[in-house]
Amino acid sequence: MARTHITAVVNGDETEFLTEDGTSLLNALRDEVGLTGAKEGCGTGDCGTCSVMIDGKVTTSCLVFAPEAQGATILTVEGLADSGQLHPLQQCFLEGAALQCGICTPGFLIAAKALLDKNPDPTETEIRYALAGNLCRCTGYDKIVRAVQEAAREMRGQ
Amino acid sequence: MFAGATDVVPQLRAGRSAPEVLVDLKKIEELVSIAKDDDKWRVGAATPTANLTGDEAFSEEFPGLSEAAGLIGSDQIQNRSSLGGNLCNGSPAADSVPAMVVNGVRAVIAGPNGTRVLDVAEVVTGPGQTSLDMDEFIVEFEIDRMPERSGDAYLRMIPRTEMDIAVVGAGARVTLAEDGSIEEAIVALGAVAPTVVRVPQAESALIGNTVDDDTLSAVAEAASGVCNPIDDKRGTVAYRKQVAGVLAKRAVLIAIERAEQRNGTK
Amino acid sequence: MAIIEENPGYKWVGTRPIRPDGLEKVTGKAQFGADLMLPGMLFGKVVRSPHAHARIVSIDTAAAEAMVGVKAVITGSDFPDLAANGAHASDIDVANNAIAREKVLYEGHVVAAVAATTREQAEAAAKAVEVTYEILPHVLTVDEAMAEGAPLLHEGMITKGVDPAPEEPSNIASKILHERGDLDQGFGEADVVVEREFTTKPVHQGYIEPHAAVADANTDGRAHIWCSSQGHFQMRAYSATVLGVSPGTLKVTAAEIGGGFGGKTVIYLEPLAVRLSQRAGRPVKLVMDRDEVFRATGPTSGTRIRVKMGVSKDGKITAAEVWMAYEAGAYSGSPVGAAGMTAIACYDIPNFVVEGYDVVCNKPRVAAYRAPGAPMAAFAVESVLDELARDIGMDPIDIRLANAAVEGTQASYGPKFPRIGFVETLEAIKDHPNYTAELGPNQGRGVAAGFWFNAGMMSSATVHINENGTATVVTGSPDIGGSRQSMALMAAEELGISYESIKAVVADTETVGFNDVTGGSRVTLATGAAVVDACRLIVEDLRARAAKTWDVEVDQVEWVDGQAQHVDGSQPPLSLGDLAAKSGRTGGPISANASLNSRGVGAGFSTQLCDVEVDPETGVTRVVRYLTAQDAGRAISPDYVEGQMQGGVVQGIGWALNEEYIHDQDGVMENPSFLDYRIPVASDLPMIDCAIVEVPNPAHPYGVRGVGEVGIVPPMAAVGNAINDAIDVRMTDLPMSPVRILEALTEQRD
Amino acid sequence: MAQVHFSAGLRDLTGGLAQVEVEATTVRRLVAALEEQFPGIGERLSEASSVAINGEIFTDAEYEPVDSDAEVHFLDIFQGG
Repeated sequence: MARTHITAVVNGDETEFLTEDGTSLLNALRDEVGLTGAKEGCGTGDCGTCSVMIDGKVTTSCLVFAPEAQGATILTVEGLADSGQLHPLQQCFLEGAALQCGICTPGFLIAAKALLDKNPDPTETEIRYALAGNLCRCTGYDKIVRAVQEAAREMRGQ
Repeated sequence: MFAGATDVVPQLRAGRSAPEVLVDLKKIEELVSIAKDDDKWRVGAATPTANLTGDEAFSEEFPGLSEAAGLIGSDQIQNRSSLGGNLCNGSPAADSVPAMVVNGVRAVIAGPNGTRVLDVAEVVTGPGQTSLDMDEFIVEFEIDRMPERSGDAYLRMIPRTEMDIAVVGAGARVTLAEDGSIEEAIVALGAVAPTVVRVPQAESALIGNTVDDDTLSAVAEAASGVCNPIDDKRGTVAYRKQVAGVLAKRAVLIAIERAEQRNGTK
Repeated sequence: MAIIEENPGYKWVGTRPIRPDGLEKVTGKAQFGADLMLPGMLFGKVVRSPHAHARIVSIDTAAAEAMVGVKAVITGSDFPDLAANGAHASDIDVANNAIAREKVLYEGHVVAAVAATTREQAEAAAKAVEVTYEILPHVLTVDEAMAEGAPLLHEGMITKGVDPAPEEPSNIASKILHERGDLDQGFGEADVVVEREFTTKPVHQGYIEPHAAVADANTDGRAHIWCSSQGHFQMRAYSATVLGVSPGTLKVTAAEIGGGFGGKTVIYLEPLAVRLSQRAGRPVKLVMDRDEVFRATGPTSGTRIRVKMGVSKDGKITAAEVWMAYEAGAYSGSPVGAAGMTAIACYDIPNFVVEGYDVVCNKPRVAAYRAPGAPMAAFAVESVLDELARDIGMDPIDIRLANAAVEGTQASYGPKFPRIGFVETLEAIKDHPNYTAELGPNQGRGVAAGFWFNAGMMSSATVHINENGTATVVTGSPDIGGSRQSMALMAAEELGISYESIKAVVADTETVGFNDVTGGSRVTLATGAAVVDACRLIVEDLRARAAKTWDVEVDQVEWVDGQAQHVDGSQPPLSLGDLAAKSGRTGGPISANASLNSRGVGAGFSTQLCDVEVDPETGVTRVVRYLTAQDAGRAISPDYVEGQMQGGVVQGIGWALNEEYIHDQDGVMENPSFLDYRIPVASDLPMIDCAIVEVPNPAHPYGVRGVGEVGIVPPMAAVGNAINDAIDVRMTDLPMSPVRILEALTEQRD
Repeated sequence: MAQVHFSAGLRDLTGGLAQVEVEATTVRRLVAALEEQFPGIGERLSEASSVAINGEIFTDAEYEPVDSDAEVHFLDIFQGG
């Protein structure tokens, strides 16, 4: 089967790849582009481990067909740090021990960024609901929620 | 045909469907839009539900429908899921459908012979089944502007706080008369029958009355009575019947409160 | 934090620095099981049984083999027949669980596997493998499996532990029994006796990373496996057994592991990947889908448990009788043994009988899950104890204090307890503000306690001093929750250098000595002890080198704060960097190995306090406040001790409220997805308050006990007791779902 | 003499005895002595995963020393997660 040629801006770089039409964006990013930060935890949009931002909106890349990425701007966890400078969320996750095994961390970071982009001062409840699409089985979420609170404070300059 | 594909992809993976061609509707501008005029709102069928819940004017006017749309999955899903997809997937448990039904929402359907308009309540005919022909799709939804002294509400029961399919869903909309009694009422339930069901006896129990324990009991009883649910992994017949009454009652109360607020009485 | 013995001036132990592997994990660089790509790599796909119990009549692979891109198709006949070779029964079970031979014993049981150039081709080929089954009647629960005339999974299974041995085979693999004193006398002395029967459903470990393995086989019989597991030495051993090769021919590299909780101590994909790679002559990657994870891996046992306990008016437990049956899944080996030993281990009870049965049924073979076996038994025992306390009007902490095991108590499972910290965890709860926080309408509060042994087992560590005086700490224990940090902290303390100058890594099976699995809460204890031993060898070596440099006797040299000092100060100190830079002159590179079979395992206790709010009209329960107190012995890495405590609690809350395996009449799992197998999401929970209790384990250099498991033992009873407090309904069946709670409330009203 | 305790599940092999005294200096010798007294018990004890000597649990105790007044328990198989 002829494969489709896709051009997209991935983590700031113009990126081209070939894909089967039925392939998920997640698998295209992992297998074709070589970005394995986003993981497949379920393949059905229930765990959030594959979260990426497409044109500024967070979504589960396992539910996106790769050809939909044509012309899109995509951010994965690999693009979160700016020229080697960690994003405040990354720094706060590290300092707050907000990860144990770390498999869910890329998805949480992206989802948390999406939250703080639109709501710089979320309540604990807002954080918990905004991250409800991201499953973590290790931490019980406590330290993740605290890390997001801390990053929000820092990003607000407090 | 898909918009957000949030239901399509899991179905493909599970081997429940194997289409030869998939058509992405999101690139059609008209399908991804929210607009209003003096008479009605028009919401493109493929509009991400996040756009709808993020539209302050819409959410203020139709808080129940906005909240229902906002219950479809996580924030990640919200950026993909749409009213059109939620409806056409044909799930009896679709959260936005009871809320659309109580608000009298109409679907504008395009096909080879032009467009036709159908009440949302007429679109789904059974689990996974719609009255649309193979070559038709929904372009947009028409929602008449919310009258004065009116309010809507939608509640669902799920075991967790998020990420679940509704075990029971209940939508309500009421319009109050100037004296505060209930002039119009619509109650609809999800996940308790093959399709969303209206609860006419609850509606007639409310209309012409003010809300009190007796009318609420009548609403609950009527709601439990119209249920025709199944026992499945998500809930039992008895549970769904009982909770349908509870949620119908609570949804009516919220809708009345909202109607009163829009009336300026509270 | 309740510190029982003050920290004796540690500089690094007990601090909260950034974990060594953190940066890779927040930037997406960390390589997990499914992340590896090799040149020419093929994608594999496993073919699984759709039936719960069936005889395999035939497998036709011809159509699959003929498909485009397909490079290899394997079935059970591609592996040695261990039964015919007279192998140990447990090895035969491991092999038959990895790939079925004559019979499939559960839905999801592997019957074949394929490898092809693309994912899509592999999936299509897997569908094209034609398996003919003769469907057999199945049994899904202990009740069905133990029933008279039940269909048998294993025709030769004779119950062990019964005297005289039964003549007829059954689905009961073994019986366990513990008893002490005189039960009749004990119940005779009781003022109140409560008897209840409980059931629990199988629940899955629910790690977010599906199983994954990549194998690259050479033509000479050697193979390299990369996999996500809790023990790559264990995966090597199991793979060698299933493949019928020497362990030395296999090299296993531990990928980063995305959660395990016991479920990644067993083998699924690795030998299949090796055989496919051998047949295809190319590297092969096998990754499970989520539904395969649910259908064919884990879970832990469903159970039926009866508990009868009596207390005197002053709260003393006079007698306990516990009967339990645990599902093993398809092959024997449920954790009923541990259940029997832990069920009443928190308490000093003079008269008891604990009887348990290991029962096979047509579900996936159970795998270890965090304190395997203990949580279900604790749910039953701690619920009954709560009811007894209510009946005699006693505070739930006080009744536990009145019976608590302490140092010297003869544990219910045999030996006397050494120094333990159970009482301290009870007191930590009682002293916490949560214990007296005001409750709102429809809210209730529950207490429960739990015990777990923790484990020791075998570990190896190597410590290298680099030429600038930094150090590399190498172990073979996969890091599942921050253990590289605790290794580095202990090494920093021993060597007297900064945490930041130490790199802790997990090496492959050819680079470091043998390590048992990361399980049993053992790594900080046992692998940590190996690291400490290796560091102490290094320090001895460094003192000798300093003595050589100064031309003095070694006893004139002390190692203080990362430098050699002469006892009388007559020499300028030599730092580790100084000694490392000149190591060539003093004997060559500085490096040490230590290997041990750990001693001095320290028992773990946890007491927890849960507040819930129940909606009496819908049966929905929300946890509104939660406190866990756990004896860590010593918290080397408090951040990750809290993480283990919080994680264990939340898994327990999921088990309590929503998680369960649901099977249809045909034995097919109905909810193999995170949509319908409902693990807790962030919005379901409050913050989980932690009280780390430190009653140091006298047998460990830093007092470590192990913290990974015991936290999941109390939550189900804590939640159940809180629900009872809120709505006066005693829930005896897990999960305590809205449907069940509303049913119970309706029954209560009628 | 070491005090050796048997869980109820092992007592079918000891004629119902819950406790015996054995003279031995290591666990291996202790098991050998028990096998002489209770034929068949050695195999069952070797299936037990661990042994507690004076309250300390060992996973592979075969060569562990046993004091003259030690308290020894053979424990059922259990596995950590």
